[in-house]
Amino acid sequence: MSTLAAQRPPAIRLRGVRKSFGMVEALKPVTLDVEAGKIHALVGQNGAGKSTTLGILAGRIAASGGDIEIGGSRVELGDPRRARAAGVVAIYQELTIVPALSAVANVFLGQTYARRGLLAEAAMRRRFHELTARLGVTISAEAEARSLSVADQQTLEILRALEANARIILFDEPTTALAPPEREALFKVMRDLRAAGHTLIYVSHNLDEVLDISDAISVFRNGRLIETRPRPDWTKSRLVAAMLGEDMGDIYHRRPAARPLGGPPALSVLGCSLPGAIEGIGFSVRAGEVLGIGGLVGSGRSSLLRAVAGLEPQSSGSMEIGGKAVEWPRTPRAARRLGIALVPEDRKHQGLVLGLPAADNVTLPNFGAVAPFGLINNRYMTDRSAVATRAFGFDPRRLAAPVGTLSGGNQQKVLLARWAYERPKILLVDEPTRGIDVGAKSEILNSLRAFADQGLAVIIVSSELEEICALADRVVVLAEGRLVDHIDSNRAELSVHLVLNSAFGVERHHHD
Amino acid sequence: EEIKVDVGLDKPVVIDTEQPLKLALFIEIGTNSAVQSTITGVEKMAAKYGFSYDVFDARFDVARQINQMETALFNGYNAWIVVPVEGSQVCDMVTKRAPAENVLVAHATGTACGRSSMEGEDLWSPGTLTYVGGNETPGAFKAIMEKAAADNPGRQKVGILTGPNLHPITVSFDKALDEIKKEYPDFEVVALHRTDYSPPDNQMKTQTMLQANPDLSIMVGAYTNMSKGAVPALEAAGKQGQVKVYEAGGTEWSVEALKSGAIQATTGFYRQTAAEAAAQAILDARAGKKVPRVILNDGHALIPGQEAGKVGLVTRDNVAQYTPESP
Amino acid sequence: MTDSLAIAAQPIATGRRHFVDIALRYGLIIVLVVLVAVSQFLYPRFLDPQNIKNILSQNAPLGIVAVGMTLVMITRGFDLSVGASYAAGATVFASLAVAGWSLWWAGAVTLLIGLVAGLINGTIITRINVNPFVATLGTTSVFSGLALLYSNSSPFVVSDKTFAMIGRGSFLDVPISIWILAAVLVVGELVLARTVYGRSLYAIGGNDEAARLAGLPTAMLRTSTYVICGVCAALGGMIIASRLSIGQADIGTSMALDSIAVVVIGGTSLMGGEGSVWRSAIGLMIVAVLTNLLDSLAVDSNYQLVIKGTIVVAAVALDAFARSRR
Amino acid sequence: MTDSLAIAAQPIATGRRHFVDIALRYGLIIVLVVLVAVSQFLYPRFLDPQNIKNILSQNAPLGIVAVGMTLVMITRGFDLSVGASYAAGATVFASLAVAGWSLWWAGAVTLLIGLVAGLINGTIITRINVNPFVATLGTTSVFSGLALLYSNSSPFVVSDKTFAMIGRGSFLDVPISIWILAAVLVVGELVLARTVYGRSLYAIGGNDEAARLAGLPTAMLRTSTYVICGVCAALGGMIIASRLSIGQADIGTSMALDSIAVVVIGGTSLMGGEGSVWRSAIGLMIVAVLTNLLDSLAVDSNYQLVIKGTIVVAAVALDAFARSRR
Ligand SMILES: Nc1ncnc2c1ncn2[C@@H]1O[C@H](COP(=O)(O)OP(=O)(O)OP(=O)(O)O)[C@@H](O)[C@H]1O
Ligand SMILES: Nc1ncnc2c1ncn2[C@@H]1O[C@H](COP(=O)(O)OP(=O)(O)OP(=O)(O)O)[C@@H](O)[C@H]1O
Ligand SMILES: [Mg+2]
Ligand SMILES: [Mg+2]
Repeated sequence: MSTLAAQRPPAIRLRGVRKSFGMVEALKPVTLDVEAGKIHALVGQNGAGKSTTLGILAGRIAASGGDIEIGGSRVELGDPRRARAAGVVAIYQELTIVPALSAVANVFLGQTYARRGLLAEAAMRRRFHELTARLGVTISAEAEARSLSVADQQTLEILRALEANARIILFDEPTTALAPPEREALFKVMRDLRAAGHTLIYVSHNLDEVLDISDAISVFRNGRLIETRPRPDWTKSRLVAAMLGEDMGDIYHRRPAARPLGGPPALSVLGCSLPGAIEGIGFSVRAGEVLGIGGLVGSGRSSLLRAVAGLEPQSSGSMEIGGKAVEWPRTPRAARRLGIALVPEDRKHQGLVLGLPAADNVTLPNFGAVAPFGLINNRYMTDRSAVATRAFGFDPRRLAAPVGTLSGGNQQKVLLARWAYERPKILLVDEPTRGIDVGAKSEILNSLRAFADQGLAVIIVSSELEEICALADRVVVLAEGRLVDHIDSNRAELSVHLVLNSAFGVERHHHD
Repeated sequence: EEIKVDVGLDKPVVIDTEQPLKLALFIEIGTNSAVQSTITGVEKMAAKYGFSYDVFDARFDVARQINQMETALFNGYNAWIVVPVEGSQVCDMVTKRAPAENVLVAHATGTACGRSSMEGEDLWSPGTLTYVGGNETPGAFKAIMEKAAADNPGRQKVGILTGPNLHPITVSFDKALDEIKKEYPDFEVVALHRTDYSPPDNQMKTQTMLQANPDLSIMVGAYTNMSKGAVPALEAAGKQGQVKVYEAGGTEWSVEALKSGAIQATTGFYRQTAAEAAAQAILDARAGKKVPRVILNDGHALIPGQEAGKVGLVTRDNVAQYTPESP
Repeated sequence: MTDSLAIAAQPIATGRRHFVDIALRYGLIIVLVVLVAVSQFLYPRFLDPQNIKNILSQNAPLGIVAVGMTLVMITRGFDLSVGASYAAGATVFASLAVAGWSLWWAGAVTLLIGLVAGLINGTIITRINVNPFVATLGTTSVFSGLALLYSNSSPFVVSDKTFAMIGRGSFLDVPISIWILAAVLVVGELVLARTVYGRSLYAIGGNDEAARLAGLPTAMLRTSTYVICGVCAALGGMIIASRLSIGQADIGTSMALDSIAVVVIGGTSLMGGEGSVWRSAIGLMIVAVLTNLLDSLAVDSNYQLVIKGTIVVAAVALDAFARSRR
Repeated sequence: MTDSLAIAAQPIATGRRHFVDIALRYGLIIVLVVLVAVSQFLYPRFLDPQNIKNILSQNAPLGIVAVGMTLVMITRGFDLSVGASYAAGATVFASLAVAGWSLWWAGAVTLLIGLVAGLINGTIITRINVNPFVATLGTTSVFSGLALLYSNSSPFVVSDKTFAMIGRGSFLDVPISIWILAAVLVVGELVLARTVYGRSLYAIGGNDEAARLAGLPTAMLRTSTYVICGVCAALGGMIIASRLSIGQADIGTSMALDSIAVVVIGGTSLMGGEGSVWRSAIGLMIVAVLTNLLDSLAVDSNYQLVIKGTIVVAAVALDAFARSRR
């Protein structure tokens, strides 16, 4: 079988493909063969050029040079339509959802079922249910995409690519927003696709997953393809070494609190409810403590953070800050006045002003601090944001670049650095390492711990349960919008397993 | 009882004398001071003779005026006084549909059916009861231009401020200008600017004109609003007196400007008395009296030397005897 | 398998969504119904069939243009040049009739001119990437200049009786202009709501990049909306020319603002991606009813301005409030 | 540690960015320079100081309004009511002068009225969430209705000579209206480019949700732009009233479209988050120079329409092209 495969032409053949944005050389000449009917993974640090490579293949970005062959024949891409015609579809790292359209409409975007130009809505809905069943998810077909969680939106993108049923499917970090069960389902689908002869390219920062599913792995560093080897030639540490040029060690080593936790809670919340999402949730967090919130996708974790951060005017509950009862925040501004800040999960739409430079995005909550007499001093701004971003390993020389031109991971660093610049009392972080490379992930987790050590109360939501277990002093678990468990750090068994068990506990209950 | 009024069509307009007079007044724009005096005229007659009337302001939108007419037809107004936004487009409405529904139509200044560049009996459109006016006809504009030519013998550089294309006043003003250009070769038009009738626009156009033509000696404007822009521009350029301003319009502002020497001459506009005469014509017709098709002498006070039915030229000399009807 | 919350919450959520949807739709419809009721109360002949016919036929050109504008605005576009295309349509249609062309040919050529105007707009906007506002402001100026030059700044007066048919004739006792308006509205609504083309427009307006990445020919689709809008404007111009038996190039100056207003009052956002023809139709009716009522009651025009402005803002505020409640 | 690629590329990138920035700026500036050169060639008195003074003072009201509009549009807003506020400003200012008020008090009250108008717009838009287009279309109608009622549809003619000073007086041989325009432009540019307030406006326009989450008082900030815009419009009205010694409520009908056009020609997007006062100033100058040239040459008004539309589109296309090249 392997000999047979070897005789087939590679599904994709890149010869000296490169890309520069202005003078920034995002991708130095890349030469790569992707074997047909295989899963080929690309790994590398943030900004290494993975998305750029996929973007070129998908026709989103026009290459600055080089040849591309697909299925043995040379193609001129540079337009998504031509890429589709050549049998390539992609799931992009940055969501490409049409917010006002329904879930079904989003899945069938550009590939509508129709008879004589008239939409075949029923057929699409039927197919939609087939596809969701295949991935083991439940998404209301008629729900407006903007009302869906990021996870569900990500799922729609995956469904869209599945529906396209192309010969070549590119997955750019498809799992970042997904919980373990959906990830498993996705991997199963990917294996099925491979078995059916499709060629898959898979980009992820989760090296375990990469090692688990792929047939070959290419490592990128600084816009250069370092090496490509079949899966058996790789181990995790060799991957890390190739990515970074050094050994990283375990990123998930436990980070305990620096000093014994005591004193009154910095924040305590009682009976927090948001109709339709969460009900009667109470918790508290002390200064210097990291509280993790565990749960499955759709369990209400983001809703809880949003409610506490004043983003859900319909929410209700009672709140104490430093032991004093305060009014429930109904606007983000009110929450900010209470010392609460949120790092949202959707950085593109809620976090960053993409057209403004990174420095402005860091100093956004308080331009006043870099503006003596109300006049913005650019040097102060650069200096102060350089200090804030450095903690996250962000290169200060990129502070002047519009944040929209940074790689996904670097955007996330800018977003987090904002709250190192303007310190809140209570920091809520939703999916802080979404799309972050292993090296930076460790930096971010360290910085979050450092936030706590400097006396902030930190609440973290992450679908990477390992992260929560590594970082949190305590974990509360949500399921179906209710609080179902409370795991203390002194319970030695704080582990992914335990969190998952409590999260599933409720469901098991229902099935019994 | 029924009274038949001949409006120049095969079928007369039949008036049911049982029905009281219900008058609709259609004006082109309510924010123009001249038009305000049209309203005043009708108001005065209504108070005097005790009939009801409503004002429909088209805000310079002819489609809107036509819609208002359609609405008025439906609402049973039995007589109209019309100042058209644009005569050609209301033609069908005022000469066919209104008489067909037994509505008497009188024009108080402003003609219909492309007659704005005509004179005398031709100002009347068959289907309507009467036309009152004569001060916005080519003849009227020609009179002021002739006055400018007569006052200033020898070669003259003339700047013109007129309205937008297709506007009825513009059409008759342009016709007068064409004739003047032929008859008075010394009257050299060096710049013609189409403005939107607003003083700011005219101020701007005047400045530009003065800059491009430093030897300009005369300016003629189609209406007082033109002078309202031109005079301050001349003042700013220090050219008062050097460039002589002639206009049509005869408003209160014009009177003050004549007295101060800012403008040389204007024509009498009598929209109030025209409106009164139009209302009177309707009342007369309803009483079975014969009404002239064209009323050029609407009964306004004559300026010394003015012949009834002819345009009155108002100058510094006779301004004391002229009573403006518009602010 | 997962999302058991979602499963559990589903029926409630759907129930709520339905209710909200209904309230949303009815937000604006309720405004219209109340307005009609108030009109009938203040002005008893309001619901007289003739008055309804007047209202509809008077607003047929505006309604037709608004349909084209809805398509443009759903793709996040903007077309200020409809007034010029409308005037050009009226002028050309009348001029050809004066020149003795058959009405069919004259109509076809007029619509073709609207199409070309739209194509020019679309090309400037999607290929040369000029902001739709400036692009269509510029073409407004060019198109009206050309129409004025073509007509030598004079009206074309048509004496032929059949010419007046489109604007003034009736079929089954309903004015033909109303039939045309109804046809354009129905077709527009169907196209937007039921066809692949319509769905693609929403996608482009909602997220142009996503639509492009999904392989939609976005530039072509956006151009097509300007083309349709230009054709609608020319058709509107034909109706008004026929209604007045005259075509002249200085009409339609308020058409752009009016048609955009109608669409936006209907709830279509300037930011694209949402809106619908039926919403624009309701926006049209709110404006039309208000105008007719105030004119029928012969309200002083200055007060009309104040009243109309207030009611329009209040109506849209109510609609906005209804939507925000979801 | 990460992104060493980026680090390496940085110095060059900055160099290039500067170059690109310059080209971008010069894209529009070059258009203006060419236009001026052509004007001087076709019309030798064009660069005469008096002509320049004329151009600037004539366009001072428009320029002032455009500064306010720039702020509004950077926050993704829209203000159609500037024409009405402008007319109301002219009317009120003249009426108070006629009533014998001192100019200072009359001016203060006029600006206050602009402020209130802006506050009303801002409140409707940010608090009741009405689309800016409809909101300001509605308030346009209300404000002009009120101004007309206040003035009883008649002009206020001011005989007091000092009243004419703002519009016609000079200081250091430069018209006072030009000084005012220059002051508003400079302050506007400084505020936008250098202050916390200005930077916040860009953030709101770029991503309102992100700005709100970061704790900026977005509703208040957006309201403030309408307030500034209203004050600018009233100030423009004062200048025109003073220039003509007349205040009447029917002026300014093209002010909204003209000022938006100036801003957009300057390259400020309707989608918010970008733009600047100096860009709007160049947009203003392009329009002003073009108008002056065509009028000075006394080009037939129909041809003017065609020429102006074409040049404006071409200028913006060139600018768009220059920007897309980065
Ligand atoms: N539109 C753009 N303009 C300028 N630079 C860009 C643009 N898009 C990407 N880049 C740069 O190209 C480089 C490669 O980016 P790319 O998105 O391919 O990285 P990546 O490997 O996918 O990183 P991540 O893991 O963070 O997603 C980065 O330095 C990035 O800043
Ligand atoms: N304002 C709202 N009104 C109604 N339903 C909502 C609202 N906000 C969220 N939901 C729904 O509530 C559920 C919980 O959403 P939430 O985003 O809080 O989950 P989550 O646990 O954070 O999941 P994820 O990891 O995907 O973000 C989802 O099904 C979501 O669609
Ligand atoms: Mg990437
Ligand atoms: Mg979440």
